[in-house]
Amino acid sequence: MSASQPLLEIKGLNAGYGEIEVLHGIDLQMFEGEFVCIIGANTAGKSTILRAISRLVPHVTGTLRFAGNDLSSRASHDIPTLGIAHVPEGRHVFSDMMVEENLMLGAFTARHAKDLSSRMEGIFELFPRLRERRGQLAGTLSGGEQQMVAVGRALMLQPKLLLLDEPSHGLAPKVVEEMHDAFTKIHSRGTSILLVEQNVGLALDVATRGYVLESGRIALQGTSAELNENPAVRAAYLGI
Amino acid sequence: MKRWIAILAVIAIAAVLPLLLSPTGYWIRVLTFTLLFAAMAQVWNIIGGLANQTSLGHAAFFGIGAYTSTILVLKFGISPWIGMFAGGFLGGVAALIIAVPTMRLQGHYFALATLAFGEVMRVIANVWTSLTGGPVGLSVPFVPPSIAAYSFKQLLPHAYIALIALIIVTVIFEAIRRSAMGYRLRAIKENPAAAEVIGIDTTKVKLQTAVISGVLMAMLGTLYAQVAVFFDPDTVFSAASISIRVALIAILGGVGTAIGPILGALFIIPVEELMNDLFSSGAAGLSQLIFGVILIAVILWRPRGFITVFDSLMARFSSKARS
Amino acid sequence: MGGVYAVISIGLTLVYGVMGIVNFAQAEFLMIGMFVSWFAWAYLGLDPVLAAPLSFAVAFGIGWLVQGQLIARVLKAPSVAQIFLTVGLLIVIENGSLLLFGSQFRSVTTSYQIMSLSLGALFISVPYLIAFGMSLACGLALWWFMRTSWFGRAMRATAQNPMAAQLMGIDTALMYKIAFALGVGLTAFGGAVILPYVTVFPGVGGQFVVLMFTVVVLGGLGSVAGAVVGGLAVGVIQALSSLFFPIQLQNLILFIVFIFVLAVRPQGLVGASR
Amino acid sequence: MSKTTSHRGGLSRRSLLAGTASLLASPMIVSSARAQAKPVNIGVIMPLSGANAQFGINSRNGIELVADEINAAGGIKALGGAKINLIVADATSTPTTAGTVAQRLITQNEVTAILGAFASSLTIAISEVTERRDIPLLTMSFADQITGRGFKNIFQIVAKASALGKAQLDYTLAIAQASGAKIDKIAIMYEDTAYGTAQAAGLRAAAKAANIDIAMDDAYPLGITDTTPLINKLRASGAQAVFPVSYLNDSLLLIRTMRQQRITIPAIGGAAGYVIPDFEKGLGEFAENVLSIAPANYDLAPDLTERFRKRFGYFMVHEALEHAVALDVLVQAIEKAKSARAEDVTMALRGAKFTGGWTKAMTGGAVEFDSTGLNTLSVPVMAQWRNKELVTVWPKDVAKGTAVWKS
Amino acid sequence: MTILDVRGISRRFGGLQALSDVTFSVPKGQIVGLIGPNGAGKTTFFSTLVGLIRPDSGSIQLDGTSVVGQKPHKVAALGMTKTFQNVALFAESSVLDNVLTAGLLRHDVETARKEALICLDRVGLKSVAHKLAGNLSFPERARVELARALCTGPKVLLLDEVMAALNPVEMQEIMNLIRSLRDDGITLLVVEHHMRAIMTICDRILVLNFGRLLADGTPEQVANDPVVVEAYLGRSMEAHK
Repeated sequence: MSASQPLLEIKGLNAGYGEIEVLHGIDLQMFEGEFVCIIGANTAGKSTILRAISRLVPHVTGTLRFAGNDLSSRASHDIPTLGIAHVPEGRHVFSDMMVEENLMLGAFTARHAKDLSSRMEGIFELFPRLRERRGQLAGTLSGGEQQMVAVGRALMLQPKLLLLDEPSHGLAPKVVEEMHDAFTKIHSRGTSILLVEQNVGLALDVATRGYVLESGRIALQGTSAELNENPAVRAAYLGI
Repeated sequence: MKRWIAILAVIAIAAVLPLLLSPTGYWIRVLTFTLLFAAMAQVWNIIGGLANQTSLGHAAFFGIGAYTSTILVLKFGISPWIGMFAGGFLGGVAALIIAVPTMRLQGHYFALATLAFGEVMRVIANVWTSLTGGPVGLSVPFVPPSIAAYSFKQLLPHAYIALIALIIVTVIFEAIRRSAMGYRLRAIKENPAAAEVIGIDTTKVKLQTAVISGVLMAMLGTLYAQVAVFFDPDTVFSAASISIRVALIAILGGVGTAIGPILGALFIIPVEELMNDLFSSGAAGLSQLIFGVILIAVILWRPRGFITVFDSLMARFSSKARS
Repeated sequence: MGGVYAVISIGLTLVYGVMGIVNFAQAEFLMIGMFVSWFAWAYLGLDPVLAAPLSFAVAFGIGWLVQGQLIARVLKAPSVAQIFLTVGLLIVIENGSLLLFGSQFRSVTTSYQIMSLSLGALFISVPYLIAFGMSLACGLALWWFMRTSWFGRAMRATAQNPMAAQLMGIDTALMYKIAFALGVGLTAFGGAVILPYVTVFPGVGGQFVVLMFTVVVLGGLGSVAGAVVGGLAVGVIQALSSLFFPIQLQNLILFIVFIFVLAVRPQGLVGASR
Repeated sequence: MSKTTSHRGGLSRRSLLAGTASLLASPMIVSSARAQAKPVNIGVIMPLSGANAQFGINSRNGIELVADEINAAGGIKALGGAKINLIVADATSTPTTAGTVAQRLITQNEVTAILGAFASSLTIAISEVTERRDIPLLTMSFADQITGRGFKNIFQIVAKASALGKAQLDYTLAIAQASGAKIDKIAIMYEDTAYGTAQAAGLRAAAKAANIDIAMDDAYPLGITDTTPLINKLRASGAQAVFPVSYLNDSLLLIRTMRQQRITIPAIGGAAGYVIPDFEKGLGEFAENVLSIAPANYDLAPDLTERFRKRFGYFMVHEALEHAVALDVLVQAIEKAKSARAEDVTMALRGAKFTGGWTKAMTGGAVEFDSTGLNTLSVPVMAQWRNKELVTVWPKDVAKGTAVWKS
Repeated sequence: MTILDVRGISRRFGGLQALSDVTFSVPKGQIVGLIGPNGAGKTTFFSTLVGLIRPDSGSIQLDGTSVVGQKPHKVAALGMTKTFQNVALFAESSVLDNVLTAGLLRHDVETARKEALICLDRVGLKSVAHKLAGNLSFPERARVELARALCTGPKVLLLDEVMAALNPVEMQEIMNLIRSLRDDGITLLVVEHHMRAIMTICDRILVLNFGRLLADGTPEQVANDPVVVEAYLGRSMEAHK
């Protein structure tokens, strides 16, 4: 793949549920190795972009391409085979299954790979707490640990692109920091990341570039530093 | 205004129809049972449609009604008209007894708990031989015909009584739907927590509906007993031919609407009869098989009931009218 | 009996657990399993218990088609539509088999039909014992499959969280097909192993349907472990009630316990997460 | 495929063939025209689906056999050779449906009489319709209520349930006595259906009259899957003979569980599940010597009942036999009345004694209805399984073999 | 005059201490903001106030009457109700019916209908009264939610993120509405993420973190409280300041 070709390319994306359209003409692209965030108020439609990529939204029009593949013709269970892993909002761990099983399921489409145990080992290095809890039912873990399971589960795929939806939601600040450190590490190992985050300060802190979504439209975009200095962003989302 | 004319027209047709049929014949019997089942489905609709609680145990109340009035006739010579209200009272009590433990159950759990309750009543009727005659069943005594004794030589009066019953329960259903209670029930159905927060006593409303539905169902049980003249525990407490069937009628027609159960009954009962007439002698099971296939086809075609056919026809009509 | 109740009910709970559909036609697959086994006995001379895998296979195939062609279409419909689709299926299967196989009661004669093991004053019926053993083996096999195989894991994942399962790359539609086919297959398997002591006829499902629901709901809808607990609980309740009450009342007592348990623990004895 | 000209809805291959045949035989039409009298419609309402379907179908087979024979022999002579046209309908398992079907047959098909409907509850429901419409109803259902309600249009071809229960006990005592055994303690177990409870009541009354101790008297729910508690109780009761009243599945279960527990006391079944071929098929050698009461048995008139076996491949079970007799009696009544009008037929049925034809297969050798409609000549028989056949062993005057009593 | 008095409210969910020893009181006619990071327990707290969640300990007095252990409908009748963050409308009913149903708490159907229209007019949704609630946009739905709560005739109204996803103009309208409700004598507790909005309209702000009341004061006091800034805005905000 040439460097000029974006890894993910979204053009004129409209998406919604039933009669309600949530996204109106979204254009977004990101290149391999980027760490991009989407910020904006609650219900602005941030999650819907990720869900549209994963083909979880019923009504979608517009272009959705990933590494040269047209995503709109794919079934949602095909998406991981392309190398996209999605950590959904609210974690959605398999609560009646052990941590280990949760992680294994992340590699479901790569189940014939020989290196599953070393992949898991890598995740335990990233989140040592999961190693201690490997035999525990995921539903009995704390929120932060569940988030680790959700992220670890996605990493088992060794994805090219990692979609993170509100990973700091409902977590203690300390855990959020740990989490964001982990994201930085994951990014530094070469995984591209698209992060949706309501906590604007944190998002701009870890990502290199960002989009601001307002009522289903891209209102602003730029590098994290630019956005951080933008008075409108500061006023609207940082309360300053 | 137009609506009222349409409704009156339908009632007028329904009122004349029995006169066109032979008063002792077969079709009037089919008509009577169709009307009766429409009324039963309408009563089910109060709890199943308005409160969204899929009861599969309505046979319990139905059977209580049938047994109460018949036992009162047999043992004390009390007119079924009075027995009907006694049955209604007991039906309401039974509804209360089952509603208290099952009220907080949701969906499938509620359905299965009520199903079990119907079975409990069946077993009790089967075992309590001294009162119910046990598995042998009860025959309504053949007394000289009179309105007071609720006894007629022909089926025609029964058809009218069933029609009146259907009109009454439909009016009750519609009155509840439009009343404060109807609004409350819809709120509970769609979001029980929000309903509580805006001041609806969900427990009380659910209990009220359960009791109303139980009372009316038991009263219809008396009507049924008077038409069928003979019944046993397996008939009136039947899960398949009462509980599930009335729910099916309402659902196939369009649950939660006043005409749904009527459409459903007008479809199911005659179709069952027709299938039995056409195919039952040919090969055992064929008529039921075809009935089952039709049922599946209808559900796949219209998972939300026949009423949606009307709705979409109306929509097409009005859009054409506009353009 | 509890063990056998468990196996015929596990299928039902599996279907509910994975898809959230209460399959009223489940007991009809018990009947199908019994018929397959009976034909295998009558025409191939196979012992009904050995024919159980065949019963499983036939029901699995039918279940696959039923799920793919019918039930998949109502997965998003209101739950009442789902219930009544399976009611329609019940009517079709029961009467279809009446047409195909006739109405006779059929039973098999096995060499062990009157054998029993005696433990002092207690006699343990060999056919029951075999049925129990087979049920146990089948239950363990299912447990092993669900625990260790990729498909088993994927199916559990689908049951717990279909959206997340899709994100893992699991084809949930396929999982639904497998789950339904497996569920009815297991019930058919249970049908085959009870054939040595239960006669088969097209309406035999009706004798079991309420019992199956009692087992499953008592244990907790959707929980496989719950079905086992529920099955054993029903067996125990029946046995105990026959000690203290007339045998005639055993179902009455069972249903009253059932309603009571639901009132106290709506999620069943082994509370499933759903 | 049956040869009856029964109503099957639509144009059948048979009627096409018949049409073709009549074209080919056109020269004969004139001469046979007089013989083609209006057929007599007779309603047959049976449970053809549901739990009792097998018995309904057996019954239909018996009726069709007789109808075909009569039609082949020239139909109803008093009506100019009118053919019998059977209108068969499914009562399902619901009394109300049975009643509706009866109404349909009466108004739509103008039937002369109705035969049916095996299960007592169905028969009672039908009788409520036939009584109001004055249509004769002939039945082999044996609930006491059938002729106990003072109905004028009902005819019960066999002895009542209470009589059957009484005979079940009395015959057993007699058989035991004949082989030198004495019984003073018995056990009764029965399914809690109309049939089971009625017959158990008869047994109970007979035991009381004979001063026999009932050590166990238990009803159980229909469709029981584990009879171990019952058999445990039986063992504890110390009974010398057991009287189970049940359909096939429970019959097999009970006998098997008894054998598993090495209980060898004689079991004397209460008809239903004990007198059908499947009982022997299910138990094999363990069916041998099991006794059962029956309202009638095929070995009393083998010349007639063998025709059934030849056509349908199994021995003529009692419900088929009794329904065959019912149709024969009905046709005799029509011959006697020289009319197919329901009232005339009812008149002819009441009070007269019918002999010959299939009636000789009944214990009385004839059929005679009293004012309530009960056939007073019929007494039950005791049959015993011998080498895959049911042999009548009691009462002595009709017995075809000697009872084997082992305890 | 104190209208709402909360003392020592605590609630545990399994291993999580969702609320611990929350104590404060509100005089009649105040607009009180409730802020805190995601998962701080704001929604749980509102649910506890209206009786959807029963606290493990503590007391809640509404206008002098204890409401702890009362069912939500009872609390609503006593005059306190809330809106739902995730918009819990009766989606298959019309907008009018949604609001009307709430009016039934104190009126018959006809009066409730009139009341409902008044409430809808106040939130500016009279024009969509006959649309199905499920067919509205998210911002509109939040306003229906507000109108519905209003129609119960509350003394104390708890608003859970009614301004989410609104544009600045809409937000201004809601802020005006909240002020006018206060002028009508209704006491309001407002959970909101939008800092500017909350700082503008609130008389007083409570900060909740890990179920614990972290601060209680005027907007200025809270904004300048270093503990609040650390907890709520996080380390990174510090860095950017």
